[in-house]
Amino acid sequence: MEKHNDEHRPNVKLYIAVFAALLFFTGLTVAVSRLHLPRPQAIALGLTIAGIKAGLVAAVFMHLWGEKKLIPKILIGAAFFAVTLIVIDVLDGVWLTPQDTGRMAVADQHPDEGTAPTAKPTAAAPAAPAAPAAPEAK
Amino acid sequence: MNATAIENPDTHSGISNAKLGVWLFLASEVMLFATLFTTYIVLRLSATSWPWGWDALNVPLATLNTVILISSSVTIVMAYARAYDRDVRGFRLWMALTLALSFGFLIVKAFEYGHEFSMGIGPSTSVFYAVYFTMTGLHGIHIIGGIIVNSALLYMSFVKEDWENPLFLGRVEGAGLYWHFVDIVWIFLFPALYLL
Amino acid sequence: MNNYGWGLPIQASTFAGQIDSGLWIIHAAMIGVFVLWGIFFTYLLIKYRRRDGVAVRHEEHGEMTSLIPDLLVMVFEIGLIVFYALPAWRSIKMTMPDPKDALVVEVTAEQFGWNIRYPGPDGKFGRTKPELVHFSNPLGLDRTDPAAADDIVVSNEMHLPVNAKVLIKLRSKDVVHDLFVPEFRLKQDAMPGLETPMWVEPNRIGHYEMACAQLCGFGHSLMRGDVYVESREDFDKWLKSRAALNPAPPTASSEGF
Amino acid sequence: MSSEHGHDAHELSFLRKYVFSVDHKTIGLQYLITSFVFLLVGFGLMMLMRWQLAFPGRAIPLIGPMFSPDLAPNGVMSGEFYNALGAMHGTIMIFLGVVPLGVAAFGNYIVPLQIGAPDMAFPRLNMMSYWLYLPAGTLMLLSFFLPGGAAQSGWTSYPPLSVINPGQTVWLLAMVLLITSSLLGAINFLVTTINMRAPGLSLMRLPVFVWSEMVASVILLLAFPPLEAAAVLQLMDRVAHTSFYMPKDLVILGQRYTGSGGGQPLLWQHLFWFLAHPEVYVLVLPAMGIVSEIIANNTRKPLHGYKTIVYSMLGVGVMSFLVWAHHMFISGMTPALSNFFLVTTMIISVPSVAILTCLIFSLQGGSIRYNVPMLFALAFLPLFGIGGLTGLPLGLTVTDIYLHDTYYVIGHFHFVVVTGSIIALFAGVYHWFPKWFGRKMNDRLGVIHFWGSVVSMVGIFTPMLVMGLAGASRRLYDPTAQAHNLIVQPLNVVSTYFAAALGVFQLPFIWNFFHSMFRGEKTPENPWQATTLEWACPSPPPHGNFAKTPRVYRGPYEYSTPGRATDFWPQTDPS
Repeated sequence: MEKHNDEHRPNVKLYIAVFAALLFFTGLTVAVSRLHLPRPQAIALGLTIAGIKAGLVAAVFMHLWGEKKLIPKILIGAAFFAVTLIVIDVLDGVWLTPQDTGRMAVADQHPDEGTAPTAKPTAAAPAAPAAPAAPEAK
Repeated sequence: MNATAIENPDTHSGISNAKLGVWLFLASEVMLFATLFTTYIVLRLSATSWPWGWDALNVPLATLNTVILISSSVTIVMAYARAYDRDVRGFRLWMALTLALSFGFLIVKAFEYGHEFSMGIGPSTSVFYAVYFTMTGLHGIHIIGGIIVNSALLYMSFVKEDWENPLFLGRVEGAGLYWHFVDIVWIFLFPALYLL
Repeated sequence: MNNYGWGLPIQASTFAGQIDSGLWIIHAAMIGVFVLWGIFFTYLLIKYRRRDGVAVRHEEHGEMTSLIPDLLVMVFEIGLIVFYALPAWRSIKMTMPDPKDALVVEVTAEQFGWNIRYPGPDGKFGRTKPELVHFSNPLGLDRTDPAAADDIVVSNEMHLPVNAKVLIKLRSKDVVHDLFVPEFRLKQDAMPGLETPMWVEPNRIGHYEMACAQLCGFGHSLMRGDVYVESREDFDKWLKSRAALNPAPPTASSEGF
Repeated sequence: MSSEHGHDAHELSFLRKYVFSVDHKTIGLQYLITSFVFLLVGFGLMMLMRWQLAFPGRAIPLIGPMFSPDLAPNGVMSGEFYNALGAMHGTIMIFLGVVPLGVAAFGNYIVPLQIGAPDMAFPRLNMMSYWLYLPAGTLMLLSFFLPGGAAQSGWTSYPPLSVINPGQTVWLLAMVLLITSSLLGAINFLVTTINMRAPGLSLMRLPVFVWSEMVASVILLLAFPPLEAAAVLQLMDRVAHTSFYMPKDLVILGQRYTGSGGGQPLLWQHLFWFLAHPEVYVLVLPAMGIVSEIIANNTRKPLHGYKTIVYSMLGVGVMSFLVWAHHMFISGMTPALSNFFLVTTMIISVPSVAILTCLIFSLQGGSIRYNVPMLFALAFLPLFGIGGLTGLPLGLTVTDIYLHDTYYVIGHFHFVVVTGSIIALFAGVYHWFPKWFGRKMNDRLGVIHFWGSVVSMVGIFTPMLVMGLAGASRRLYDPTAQAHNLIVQPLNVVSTYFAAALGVFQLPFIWNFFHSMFRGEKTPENPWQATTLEWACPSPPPHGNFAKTPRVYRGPYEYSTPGRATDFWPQTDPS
């Protein structure tokens, strides 16, 4: 086997640039989450940023950009089935109605209305999900 | 058994066995994590309330971890670049740095878990924490797997015949692919659990 | 119960006939296809057995010929879907009667029995609380709730009036069960955490069986109850007699008398 | 097994050669023997269940008193034990028996030979697959003897029952091991077939069997991880007391469940069937591949519609991922979704019908040689046909309301798996036995095995279809406890007798197998005058298989080509 028959030629400058971009997007997504956007927008934005970051890693670090066509094909196949699984299960989850609560809680509720224990409960007792909410002001 | 008898030179795809194998493995990993994210979405949508990461978890630590993991992705690709140029010292340096960063990630994670446990929060506390602990835990197991592979490569760079094996670079690339995938999973886990 | 035999059980609900006709159509087609196909198969096996001096004949039809049976199967299946399955499924499982025009019954499954609850004269189901569950109060009915005071809870015995739409709200206290009344051709899983609606319109007076059809534990086969379809008068009489057994309105503080 | 063919100068130790071997042929045979043992174990569990079904409440004859009083007080099976047998029968037969046999045993031995490769792409990974599979299987069997016993929640393990039942933890751990093993195997097969084909062996010259293994591997690769994740979640529910599948406010036998609640039991069903339906095609596709090989070889003519078969298999592979919820029509899933799955289910029948049609048309014009493998392969066609046809009323939403969870379902999938897959796998054993050992299995015993098995199988499963139509429910410990099963109860007795007969008729096979291994009639290198590559090397093949990498000149089924002296034209023949 001769040397470097299917390995990719590294491009260090590009790697550094991607690194910078990844750091920037990490900062951005944390900053955005502090803005208290309405939840649907926050989720959309968060996932978009994550998608960009993942795309950069896959395309540059994993050399997917310029890889033999077979590999993207495999990944597209897997992604197709993954999306099917997610979509069908979510459709089923959303259309179903759990008893006593009426329609399922939809995702447009504001994050602060959550009833989880806050990061600073006073007692060490297990914070049950039913513990009273301690919402911060908007 | 000699290697050339097994490595059939006539590979139709033009992709080495090792690389193709790693990519197929990653395809199955995509399905694994897709399932976990399905669980996350379904449980979240059916929950009457869902805590916000800033209230329930330690976001600064997680941000630190994100930076650590992204950096380790860069260091491993730098290690690959050094191996490509047959620079064994450079390779060892970058690989060691990758390992240091991955241990750093685990240590930070351990602090996070420890803090949560000390407050009496565990996987059984609520569905949110069940999802959080399971997903980050499985991700952590993947990190440990990566540490094992990367340590093996670092060790092999000290063994002459391994370093000079023409398959070595392919192995580094395969390990890198896996490591980047683990990074990508975290890139999605971080906003999903902590920020949104 | 002379309701069962070597074929399908008797039909005792309005949609039983609809389901049976599907079963007959499909089985007739299946048997027809299988017989024709078996004859062809046997013919091939005999005609083309190895004989000395008889050479192999190559493809007398092209690659596409094998798709002709497919085409027929497809046409048959599309017909079944469009003219049978979709409309029938819509009417049986996707359209629930308005609670105002139907008798509403709540069936709660548990290991290993059925609890049937009628809302009583007020037409409203009262509150239940899991912490009140007790062997004398299997649903955890909170009798302090005014709506619960007249609720009628019966174990393993469901009475239904004939020729009336019944809306059944199916629940489970513990694991997945399945309400199966063969004569009604009625089957639905009881999923814990969900309330699954189903409906039936019994059209034949008689005594039927409500069995559990989903593995629910070691006592699964013992999980059965009786369904009595009665005339409206008999049903009302029975309901009244059961209501008389209810505890007096809640004055005592202790639960479960 | 293998004689002194090793081309390496040094001798491998016994341990390296037969136990921790990396040779695909040894691993294939290891899988073959192990999975047959598991099939036998699964059969034994089933016989116990069949006794209870036919004669509920009667003590198990002979071995009844040997069970501990928890399992079978006074020799009469308890409900818990019955449920454990049911769950383990399904799990063992599917995950430890038929899949390893079809995919791993035949795939390991035959695929590298048929593509002209010296071994699998990752021989050590291959060994690891086997050595994950064996402990997983052993663990599964051991669970009967561990405190808590074996899993009791059906092979489907629906929560919440599976979360609260004893024994399930071991089942989940074994499944995780097993899934990992299958994943490694699937990656190995795919890389091998993609990268290591002999020169000239283009994709459209691959034997159908290799195609079937490839599609099955893709299914394993992409469908198994969701179950792995789902199993981990269920394990968390059991071990860490999470509530992924546990809704709020459960009251179990009078006790409130203490978990946090908020989970979705339906989610498990989705994730489980996302694997388990494609799994059916993992069971069936290699069987179809084997049957195609044998039919082409024994009709002495090319397969009718090679391309149709290949594309149909690919179509089945893709569609198999989109039909899973037809197992859930009445599960409480949103009824509107059922319509989607109704349509996809009908679509998937199209390629399946195309494959069967092609195989039947392949007989036409042929010169059929009725040897034992061919008998099994021919029996596959009508019997698998019954399995396919009886799937129709189950796949149709409306009729499924009535037939769901009745014996009709059991009859249907046993026709598919037993008279389909297992019959075809027997055919494969008879067909490739000369390849494995250089000897032939006895024909007379083979014919006895064939007729005995086929008649018994039909005798077991046809009554189930009738019972199902009469409404008899499945998974009942005591079928006579529910009134609607009473009239058809005699059919349970019939089934049980035929099941016993099926067991008896396996004895000639077992004897034939081991006797022929050492004493069978010696065969020439290519006893069936076949064209495919596996017959172009010695039997059994030496380590490394081919003395020199073969070159392929034509498609896999060039039989009776006009103008040639012999009626077969091997793929490697340059003339």
